[in-house]
Amino acid sequence: MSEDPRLTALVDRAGALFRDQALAAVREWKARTGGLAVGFLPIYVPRELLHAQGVLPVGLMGGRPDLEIIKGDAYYQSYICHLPRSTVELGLNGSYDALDGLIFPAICDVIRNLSGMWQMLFPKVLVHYLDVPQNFDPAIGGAFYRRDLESLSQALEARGARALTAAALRQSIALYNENRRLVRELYALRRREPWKVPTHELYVVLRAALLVPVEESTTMFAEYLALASADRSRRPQDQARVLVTGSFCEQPPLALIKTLERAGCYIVDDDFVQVHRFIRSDIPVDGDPLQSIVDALLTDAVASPTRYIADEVKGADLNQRAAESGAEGVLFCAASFCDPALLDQPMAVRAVERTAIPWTAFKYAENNGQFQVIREQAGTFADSIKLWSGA
Amino acid sequence: MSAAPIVATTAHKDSSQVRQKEMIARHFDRLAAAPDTGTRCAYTFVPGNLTELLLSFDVLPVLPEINALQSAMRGKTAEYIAAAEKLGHSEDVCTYVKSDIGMMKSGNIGPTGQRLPSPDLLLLSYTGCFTFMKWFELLREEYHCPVAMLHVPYQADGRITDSMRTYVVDQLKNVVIPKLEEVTGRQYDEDRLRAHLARSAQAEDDLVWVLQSAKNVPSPIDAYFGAVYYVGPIFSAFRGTADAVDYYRELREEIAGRIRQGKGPVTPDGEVERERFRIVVEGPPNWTSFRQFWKMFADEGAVAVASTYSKVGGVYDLGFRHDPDHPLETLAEYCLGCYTNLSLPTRIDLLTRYLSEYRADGFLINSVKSCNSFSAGQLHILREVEARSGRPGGFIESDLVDPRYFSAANIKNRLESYFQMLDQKRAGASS
Amino acid sequence: MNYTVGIDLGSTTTKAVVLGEDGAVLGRGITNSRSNYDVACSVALSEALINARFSLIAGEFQSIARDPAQAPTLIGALERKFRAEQYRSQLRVLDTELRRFLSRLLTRPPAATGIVDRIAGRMTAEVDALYAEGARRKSDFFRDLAGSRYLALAEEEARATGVSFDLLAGLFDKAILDVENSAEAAGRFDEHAAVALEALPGADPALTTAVARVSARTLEQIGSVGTGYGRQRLPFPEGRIRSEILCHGLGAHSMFPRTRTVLDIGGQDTKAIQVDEQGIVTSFQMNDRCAAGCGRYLGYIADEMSLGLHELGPIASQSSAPVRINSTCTVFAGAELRERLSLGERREDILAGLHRAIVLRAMSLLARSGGVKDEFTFTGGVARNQAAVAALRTLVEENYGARTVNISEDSIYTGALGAALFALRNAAAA
Amino acid sequence: MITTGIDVGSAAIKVAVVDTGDQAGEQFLAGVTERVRRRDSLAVVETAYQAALDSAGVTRADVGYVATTGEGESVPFRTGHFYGMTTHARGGLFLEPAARGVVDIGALHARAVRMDEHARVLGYRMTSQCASGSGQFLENIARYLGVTLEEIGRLSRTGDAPEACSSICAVLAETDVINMVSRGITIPNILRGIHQSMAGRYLKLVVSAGLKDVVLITGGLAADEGLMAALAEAAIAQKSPVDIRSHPQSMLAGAIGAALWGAFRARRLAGLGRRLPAGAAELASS
Ligand SMILES: Nc1ncnc2c1ncn2[C@@H]1O[C@H](COP(=O)(O)OP(=O)(O)O)[C@@H](O)[C@H]1O
Ligand SMILES: Nc1ncnc2c1ncn2[C@@H]1O[C@H](COP(=O)(O)OP(=O)(O)O)[C@@H](O)[C@H]1O
Ligand code: SF4
Ligand code: SF4
Ligand code: SF4
Repeated sequence: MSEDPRLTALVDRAGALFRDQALAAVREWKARTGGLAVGFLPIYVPRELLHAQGVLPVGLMGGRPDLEIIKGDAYYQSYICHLPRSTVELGLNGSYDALDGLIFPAICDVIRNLSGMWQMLFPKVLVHYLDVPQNFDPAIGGAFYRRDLESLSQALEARGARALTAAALRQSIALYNENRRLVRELYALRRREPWKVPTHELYVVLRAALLVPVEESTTMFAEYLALASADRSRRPQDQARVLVTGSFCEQPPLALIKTLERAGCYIVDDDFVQVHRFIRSDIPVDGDPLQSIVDALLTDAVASPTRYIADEVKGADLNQRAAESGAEGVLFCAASFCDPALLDQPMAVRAVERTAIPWTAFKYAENNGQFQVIREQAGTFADSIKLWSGA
Repeated sequence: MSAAPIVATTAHKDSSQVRQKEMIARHFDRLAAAPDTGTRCAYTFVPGNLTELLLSFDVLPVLPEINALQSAMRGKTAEYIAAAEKLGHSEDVCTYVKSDIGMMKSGNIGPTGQRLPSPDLLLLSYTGCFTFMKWFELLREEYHCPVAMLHVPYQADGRITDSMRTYVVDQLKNVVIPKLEEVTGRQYDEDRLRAHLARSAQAEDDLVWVLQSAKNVPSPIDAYFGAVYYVGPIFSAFRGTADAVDYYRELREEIAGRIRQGKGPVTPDGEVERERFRIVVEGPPNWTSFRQFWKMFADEGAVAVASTYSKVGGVYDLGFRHDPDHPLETLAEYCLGCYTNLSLPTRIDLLTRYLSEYRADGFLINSVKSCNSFSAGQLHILREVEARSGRPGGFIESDLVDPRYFSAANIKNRLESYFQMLDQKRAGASS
Repeated sequence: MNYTVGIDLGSTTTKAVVLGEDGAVLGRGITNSRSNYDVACSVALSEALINARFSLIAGEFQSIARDPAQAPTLIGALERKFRAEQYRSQLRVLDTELRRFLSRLLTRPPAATGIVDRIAGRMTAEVDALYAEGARRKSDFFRDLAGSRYLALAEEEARATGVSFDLLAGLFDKAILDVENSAEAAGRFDEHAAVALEALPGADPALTTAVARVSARTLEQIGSVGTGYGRQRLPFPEGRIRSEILCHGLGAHSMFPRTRTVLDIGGQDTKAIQVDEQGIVTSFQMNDRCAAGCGRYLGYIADEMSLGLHELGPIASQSSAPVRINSTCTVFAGAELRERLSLGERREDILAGLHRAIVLRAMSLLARSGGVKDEFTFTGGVARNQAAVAALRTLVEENYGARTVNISEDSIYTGALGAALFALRNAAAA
Repeated sequence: MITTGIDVGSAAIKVAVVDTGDQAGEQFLAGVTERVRRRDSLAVVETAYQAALDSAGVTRADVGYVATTGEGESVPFRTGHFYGMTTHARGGLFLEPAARGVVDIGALHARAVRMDEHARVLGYRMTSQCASGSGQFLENIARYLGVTLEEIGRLSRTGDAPEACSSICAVLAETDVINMVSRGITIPNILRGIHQSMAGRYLKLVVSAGLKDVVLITGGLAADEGLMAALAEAAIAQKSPVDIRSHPQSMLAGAIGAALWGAFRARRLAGLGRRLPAGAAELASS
């Protein structure tokens, strides 16, 4: 039985968006609507706020293996992760010309410093460092974050965006709630029937969604969900179920994801393109909507490595995700030189070791093209799960 | 070319140096005795340290960064780092963290050979670097002790806003002070805090005078290698103490004496007799080969006249002083103002300013693999400062405490080429 | 006559440039670097002096030749005969060394002696063809030329006799070291020149006169400066050692006075240098110690493909669709290359991809050092490689706009030239 | 059942023939190692395979399963493919039944594998994508020093003042070696220094993969007694609880392991009533 042509077409369309490093879709949207487009770096920004002011939030995720880095390397030493250099390269080669601004969420020192570099390299665009609080008391960290969001909102308005109104923000929250709900459903479907939602496909869809308005991406998710779950041409194979963690910022190359799948793994949970799942449940639409956004970050955000969370919450969280997804193994898969991911890893490993789940770890860079070692490693991992599971 | 010897071979120790050594030894004695005396200890970091506040609660600070660099100078870090990597820590991450974890796993023996007390509190004031946060997450798993988290926002736009100040003060009031009260069982005593802050400001005045003495030609101090010793007390456990006030007073007098005699800086291998190059340095030093590294400069007659590393514990030369009249606000201001919390454009301004104010021939960046906070963006700094100052920049790479990343031959080659370039430029300009 | 010399002791090759007192280049010499630095320097110097003498001979002969129009051809022939003789003399030493090591083997296959005899015999017999007019040689160095022939012949012999190829290859690896590290192996100028003349019976007798006159001249060294990777260990006093960066800057400036940016891709490092209008270095960047991105990368790949360095560029230039090489590491790239070849990918496309990879790394360094300004000079061994040059030109144009790109035939000597100029300044100042 | 394993490496092709008949248990019949030396590896596979069959006295028709490992996916006549660590574990256990860990040190990679008494892989660590300190690196240096592979170990053991040699590029190593030679350091001391630094690196893998007790070194470098000695010394110096061993057939471990897994798989598929090779091909990674 062959695949539904509509599914193929949808995935192709998403693939085209994913490969669109020069943001043609964004240019096209701007030409059509005359609105502002503002990029943001991984891993989280409150897109609802931008949307409510008529701004298109554009998720920037670094480069891909086929991007030749010429100028970007002039800005970074070899021992710094790859994402900032491809970001600089894309900025300098004009790919981001359509963006009226960039938001740098507080992720790590590299992104933090990049915000200053951006100010110097592109003095005309809005550069906003979003200092996500590490104090989760609404009266302290919440108040600070709220002030920060207000200043962002004013800066957008100063550039010609609509003024922020509570009504518009409520509507945007509702749209993003629906969008996030569909992502949760896609993840749930993949957990249940991973052969129906191959990760290299889901990933591309999630990436494509970063470049289009939320209304469009919601439609895309819904269609994909319907088509993929209905497709009977996709049959289960004898693969090991694994959870992939650590890739929350710089993204692994698509070929790496494919390599893992080919080496015998079903990815049943991951932290790729984390912005879609950074807030875990619906944000209330009643009450003060800006406060709701603030509170969601304080109380409902994932236990990301970039946040200070006391007690072994992160480990417990990981183990719970592994249990819920029925993972038979955990793959720690982090970008080389990524301090937040790599410093978290020993703690996470210790947590996983308290369960019976086997794990393995490797590093990548977004521009890797060589997966021999990883294939060997993932292959052996899958082999041993398959050969010995239940034994 | 080498007509007169550049570095004289007699080494001597000034009395300030003796005093400093003695102060530090006393501090470690107190720490070693802490478990018996019942004194409380807090682990905390150099940038954004709240020493006065801790002292007002009679809490002794332990600074893991200082322990790591001291371990490196004593040649212990290779072993410590290996121990941490054995536990699954990546080769890629900050070696201060690994060295600290390795030290802890090897019995937590401090730089003086005495055992360090376990923390009663982890005071996580994470100024200027996200790694601090991870570091204490790791330590917390080991010690299971209370943590006080102080999130210090980043000066992304090159200034401190009211919102930031309020946020930090709110945290001091509602998180840090209550935690300290809980851990020590004492009440917050604002008058004591004020008294410490007043002493801080006094020492800070003298420190700034010392650092700015490098504006003299020849400079009486080395403001990078030498400054490491000068900033030691004020960046660590002594800010706000009478000891620090005395030390800086004495240091200032000594240096005033050197200026009167027209003397150059003291190095471990003797005095620099002939100042050939005046250099501004950006980035932390390498600790594993500290003396060798310094000698590479001194042998060429290269004197650091200003550095940014000597500002990681506070950029006092821009005017900031601890202010006893506004105790919490001043602490907030202090935390927000440390060098690594400055935006890249601000760092560039500062370097450019140093180049002209200190009449430097050029500047050098020592880029350390460990520290993204310092290093990410340094190549951009290099270019911008070159363009703005018109003076040549040099770039070398090493690491803080991982001896694997100090390649002496490579660094020497680059330094030599750099100094020859300055020389050639000078010859060209005068011909 | 008096001369100054600059010696660039590189990681792969050692270069010497000899200048007359007027600053004109008299001769250039190159040899592969080896463990004995003194020998490497003295061989490079003697090669430069041979080169100087040949240009002197050419000058002399031109004026006294029977048929001046034919003079350059005749000089060319003389030089080939000279080189052939030099090669023969090195082969003789190699042969002796092979035997010496053979006799030391604990378990010596009986057939081995015969094999070494046959290989040596065949190699000697091939010398004339190797240096025949128009013949193409894979390298300029005895190590490479003799090595590739020896290994090919040894493989034949191993197949035919069943003696282990590893044993034969091992013998060569040992013997060649001793050949290289004896300064005498290459012989003396006048002796080889005499033999070369004899090998040209019936040539214009004026040639003999010219050779005799030049041989009789004494060349007096009045100054020297060393540079290069191995400069710290050069047999030179400290004041006569200069950093490679400065030497490359000055050398490039002297060849192309309007140069503002210099890129040098040598055997094991790549340098991007900015110079001012006087040839003074204003900023520079060097790569980390990793062969990826330097000349040795190409050398390694050439070895992997059993090609000569000279052959890489021309093959790569035939490609129309360079492949993207995934491995950064040279050794892994070597493995990747073999894998791709066995999957049927075209050799020229793979090679073109490898050349592009190395040039891309250079582009990063250039960007770091401050970009590419006009005029741009490309030096170092890799500038001899046309595919690398072509890739560089394209990328420079794409990223910095139109730039005058200077490349000299003699670019590999840039560092040595700079050093020789420093030596001349020193001599003038003394 | 007679099965074969082909380990396609970047430096050498290894072929093993085993018999897993019920009477005598698992029996190793023959093994052949052929260095690739810049030849086309598939052609080398062909000759090595034939040589191995000849030496075992069997024909192609006798072989019940042809298992490849390493880079063997492109071998056209394979029945199935297994990943390298799976096969080295199995082969290692066969050669050294007491082993609970193997370290495969080949031309480009090294990998430390922790396993149980059934050769079940429990954990592993591999070296990165830099060939510094690899077999290839040692080979390049040896070549430059004019030392054959077989001599390396013996020479290294006579070194009395090893020259410390930090991580250096496998390709540029020769310049460092030139440098050392020019400083008058003897060949044994150079080699021993290199062995020590390699041993340090590998021991790190061993430790981080959690290996304990008996560890068998497999792969080509197991034949290097100098490295083996350095590993043992390093283990003692660092108080690592490992007993490092090698076996004369260590280089063949991957091939032997593949052949044994091949037999296991063939039986299982037969038990499932599936036919070869269609069923086994499913195991081959695509
Ligand atoms: N004729 C040639 N064709 C192509 N490449 C060459 C040629 N000659 C030398 N090279 C390249 O140049 C490199 C050596 O460059 P060189 O400038 O001599 O380096 P170094 O000074 O480090 O010894 C070699 O590794 C090789 O890649
Ligand atoms: N006797 C020996 N002494 C030292 N090293 C050896 C010896 N025999 C083989 N080797 C090394 O073993 C490596 C090949 O090992 P192998 O496990 O076959 O690697 P691969 O599987 O990658 O081809 C070669 O690089 C060589 O350096
Ligand atoms: S990949 Fe890691 S280190 Fe790099 S920017 Fe992202 S979080 Fe920071
Ligand atoms: S990354 Fe830098 S600032 Fe942060 S802990 Fe390490 S050395 Fe200190
Ligand atoms: S990556 Fe390869 S070329 Fe680079 S240093 Fe390592 S071994 Fe050498």
